[in-house]
Amino acid sequence: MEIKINTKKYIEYIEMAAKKIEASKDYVTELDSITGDGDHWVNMNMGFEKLVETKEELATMDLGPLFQKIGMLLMSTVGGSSGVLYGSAYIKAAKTIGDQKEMDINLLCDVLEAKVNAIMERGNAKPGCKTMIDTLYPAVTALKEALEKGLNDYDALQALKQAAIDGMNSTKDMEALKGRACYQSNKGAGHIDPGAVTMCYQIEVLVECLCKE
Amino acid sequence: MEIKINTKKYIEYIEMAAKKIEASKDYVTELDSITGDGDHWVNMNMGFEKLVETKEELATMDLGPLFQKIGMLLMSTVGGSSGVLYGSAYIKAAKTIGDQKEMDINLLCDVLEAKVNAIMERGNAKPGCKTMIDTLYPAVTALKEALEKGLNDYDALQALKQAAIDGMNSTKDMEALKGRACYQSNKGAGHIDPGAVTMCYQIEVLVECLCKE
Amino acid sequence: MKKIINNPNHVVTEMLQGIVKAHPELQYFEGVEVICKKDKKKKVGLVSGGGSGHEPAHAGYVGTGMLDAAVSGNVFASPSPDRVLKGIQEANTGEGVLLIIKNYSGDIMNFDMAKELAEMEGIRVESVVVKDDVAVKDSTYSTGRRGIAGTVFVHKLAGAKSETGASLDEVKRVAEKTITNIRSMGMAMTPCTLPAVGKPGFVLEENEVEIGMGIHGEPGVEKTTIKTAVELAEILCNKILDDYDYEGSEVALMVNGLGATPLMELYILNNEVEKVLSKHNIKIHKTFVGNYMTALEMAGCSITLLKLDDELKELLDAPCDTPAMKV
Amino acid sequence: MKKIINNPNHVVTEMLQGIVKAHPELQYFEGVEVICKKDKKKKVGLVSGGGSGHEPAHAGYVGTGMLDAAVSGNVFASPSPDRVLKGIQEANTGEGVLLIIKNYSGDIMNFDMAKELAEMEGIRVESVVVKDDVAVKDSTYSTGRRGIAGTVFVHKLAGAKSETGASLDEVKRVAEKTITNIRSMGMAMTPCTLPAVGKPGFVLEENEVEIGMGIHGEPGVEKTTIKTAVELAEILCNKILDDYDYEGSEVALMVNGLGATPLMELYILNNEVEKVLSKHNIKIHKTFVGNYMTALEMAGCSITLLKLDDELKELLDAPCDTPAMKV
Ligand SMILES: Nc1ncnc2c1ncn2[C@@H]1O[C@H](COP(=O)(O)OP(=O)(O)O)[C@@H](O)[C@H]1O
Ligand SMILES: Nc1ncnc2c1ncn2[C@@H]1O[C@H](COP(=O)(O)OP(=O)(O)O)[C@@H](O)[C@H]1O
Ligand SMILES: [Mg+2]
Ligand SMILES: [Mg+2]
Ligand SMILES: [Mg+2]
Ligand SMILES: [Mg+2]
Repeated sequence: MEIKINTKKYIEYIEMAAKKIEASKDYVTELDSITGDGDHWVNMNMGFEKLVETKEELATMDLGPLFQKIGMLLMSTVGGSSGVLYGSAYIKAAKTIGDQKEMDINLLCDVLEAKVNAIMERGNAKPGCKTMIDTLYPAVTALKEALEKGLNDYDALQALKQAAIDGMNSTKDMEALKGRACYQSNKGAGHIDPGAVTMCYQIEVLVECLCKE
Repeated sequence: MEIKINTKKYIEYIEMAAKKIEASKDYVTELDSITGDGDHWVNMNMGFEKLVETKEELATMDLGPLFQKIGMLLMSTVGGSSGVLYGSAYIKAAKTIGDQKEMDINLLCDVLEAKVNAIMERGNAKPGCKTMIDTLYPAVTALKEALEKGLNDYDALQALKQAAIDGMNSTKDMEALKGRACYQSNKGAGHIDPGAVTMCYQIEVLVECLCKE
Repeated sequence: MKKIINNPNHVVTEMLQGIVKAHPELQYFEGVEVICKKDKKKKVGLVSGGGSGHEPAHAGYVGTGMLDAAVSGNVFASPSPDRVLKGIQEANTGEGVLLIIKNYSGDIMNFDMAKELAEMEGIRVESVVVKDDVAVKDSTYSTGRRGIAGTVFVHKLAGAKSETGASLDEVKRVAEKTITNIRSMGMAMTPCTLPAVGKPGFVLEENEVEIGMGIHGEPGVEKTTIKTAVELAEILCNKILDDYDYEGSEVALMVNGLGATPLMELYILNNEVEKVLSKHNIKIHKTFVGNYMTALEMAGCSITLLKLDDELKELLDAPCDTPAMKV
Repeated sequence: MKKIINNPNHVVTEMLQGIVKAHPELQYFEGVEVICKKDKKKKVGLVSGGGSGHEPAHAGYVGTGMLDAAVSGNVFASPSPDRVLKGIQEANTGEGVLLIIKNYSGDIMNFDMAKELAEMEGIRVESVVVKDDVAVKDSTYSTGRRGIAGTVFVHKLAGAKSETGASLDEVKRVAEKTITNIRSMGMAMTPCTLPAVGKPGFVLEENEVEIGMGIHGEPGVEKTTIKTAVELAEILCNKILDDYDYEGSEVALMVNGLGATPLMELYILNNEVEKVLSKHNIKIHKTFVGNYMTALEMAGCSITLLKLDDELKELLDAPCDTPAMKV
């Protein structure tokens, strides 16, 4: 299997991710209520709803402009912290894509790396701060290693996914240094970070979408 | 029995009245809570406490200036509606007394009449408005009639007292036209007016004080 | 009771001490609880006051272009005549004094008596009585309508007139004309607690509001379930418009909070009130949104309309500089 | 939930509509939720903003001598970069724009991104971050101190500086100097309810208060029983004085209400705060008592001290004319 992601495929992924997020309402809201201000699911869900609503327009775009547009839409629709973080991530990734019309696994890896770098820069945060970064950073690292090792696309994607899941779970015992959870007396320790969860869902769905045929 | 009221006697009465009012806390407060704003007992009690505190100074005064002083003290200490009503009553009564050093029953009758007139004028109210006037007005009328009929002082004072009690009770079924009770949806009907009660106590105590030797 | 206070019996004095510390241009006479301007100009003096608990009324309206002195009673209790007399004395610069009284029988009796005492001292005193609350039936028979937030407009316009050097009669005429043109209607969502009592004076259920409740918690016209801002604006405005003809006229509008209602809600209400008024072809010349006449920590609001003519408009727009209103 | 609102999801838009109706000198850009001055003067533009629910912050500080534009997010949620960008565009008259940001990571990220977007359009943008809340440990490691009521002083002083025609660097210098000299400390007595959530975000018991709680209900330093005004003034002031040396200096003081606390209580608190400060030989140059930076309908307060030198004093005293602050 060798993956190829074009605009059509990416929009397919977006629709799947929107469904996954929609279904996670209670769990994600509860996590953000415990550690933050309870709006993370609402924010993310609004963003993905907006993307789905805009899909006709998105379908006409090349991959680079598509990412740019998704970034702008998420930024303004999601709002709060995660809006600007996802916005920055997609906009930076758009630059990485440039005018290429398709992504292979190597470009996907570069895109994900651009995203995590953008998030870290924008959020002035790094792994270990109990954020979405703790999902994405190890996931990207695992993908890079898999590609260096010469794993095939399928196995490389499975490595990406597994590292994301592990990363998400690793936030449970962390104390928050960024985001609203850092004002809690226990800094959110004992609860998984909601942003790490929704990030993980997106990666899981992406892998699922790419591996399904 | 023929009564004579001088400064000493009136201060004796004030002290008795202060005790009577002090003891009526719960009942009077409850009445004003139902029909008004609940402060009538606090107001009256503060006023009479103040008079008792000032008794050394009051004892040095002639009857006219004594009434004037009591009026000023009640006015500024009692506050609210009843403060200015009692203040006006005593100040008007002081004029009636002038420089006389003693009151007999006829002068007492004039003094009480001056008081009720002052209250009606100040409050722009008359009998039937569900106020302290409904105690004092019929009481004064009864005293006047008793004196016209030539009753002795004792019997005349008893008539005064009985009319005050009846007057007080008559406020129970009245609808308030003046005072805070008139904002109640039922205009306070079904409850005795607190101002009528404390007025009645003062008359009862006065009669008791005058009749006791 | 959760209040930032010390002794419940000292709230008025300590509050007034706190006011003059924040506003050194004002002077405080402790004991008689009078706040007045330090800087006195020869003009007709304006005095208002009443029970405390309605902050910023009334001390917050002392300053250039509004009141010369404010007299405070205890919480929700009329100030006694000797206090009002002190206010009159301080406000008097020889041109006479106008008393602006809210229509509560306690206030009227105490202010009237103070007027007599002042007149005995040779001070010329006139008075006007504000009765803007359309929740209560007007009546010459009983005490009648209460004075509520509209009183602030009377302070403003009479104050502006007095600032022009007008005579006592002229200032009184303006105050009376203003009063004639004012109507207010309010609504409460939560009760309030007198500091000395320590528990709420009445109860409103979880989803209940009381239309027409007075600023001391006096009963209103109807208890009902919580309404939307759209509905509330209509209920309150219509009650006002039914009582007085504002159709097609130009008005000053006040959307007043009772103390615990946040500005966000008052602005949302203002947005709806404007729509109702424009449906009635009423032009809003100036809008005041904020806590102008409160009832301790009650949540709720009132709406006040003042019909303007050229004279009143000019006086409304004239500058004033007080702690709670600056134009 | 008893609130004067319509649809909980429309509160911000309807509130801003209500604001421009009351203040026709302001302009509202719906959708991007920006309020700015209609009348623009060539000068450094000042932009602030953040989540809604802190009214009068921030739209209430738009006007001469303070902000040029205010950007609103949803209730307690940072505005997105495109909104902030619009604020920057409106505030820009060619002299550059200063962003005044409260130290919340969401605000910082969104304002920073907007800054980059504006710079791509050739607008010169600088920013300062207010972190005055001594309830939180200062830290370069984590997000650190929150920005609360002291922000209003930054609006005031930077606004006054910009009004003089100073350069962007000069205005930024003044803003930073002001920030360095500000400390605040707050206390909450009741929770607040996000309109879209419909029930309070946390619970305080009958006699419980929380010292140091943030303006979004973030946990404070201690839950304790209700204190007297004397005790509260000491607790809050001492926390500030322990953090920064105000001894013997001249200050501006703000006694801020969180939304549901009546002026009476704020003035009583002010009375006690003045006593504490004078014990520390601190001279109060100017006092502001009122609801300046709120948290929906929370009851509670905060105290802010700003150490003044001659430059800051002159800027504090300079005239300003905005809906919520007039000097
Ligand atoms: N500085 C940051 N860097 C990276 N991620 C962050 C940062 N701050 C917050 N986050 C992420 O954002 C999530 C919260 O997003 P959301 O609830 O939508 O925004 P807000 O915190 O403004 O309410 C957190 O769970 C965390 O994963
Ligand atoms: N206009 C009036 N004329 C005569 N008596 C009045 C009038 N208004 C009130 N009162 C009397 O005063 C009493 C209430 O006094 P109080 O509670 O001390 O004052 P307030 O009503 O100001 O709280 C009423 O019960 C009534 O008897
Ligand atoms: Mg959140
Ligand atoms: Mg009473
Ligand atoms: Mg009373
Ligand atoms: Mg949020």
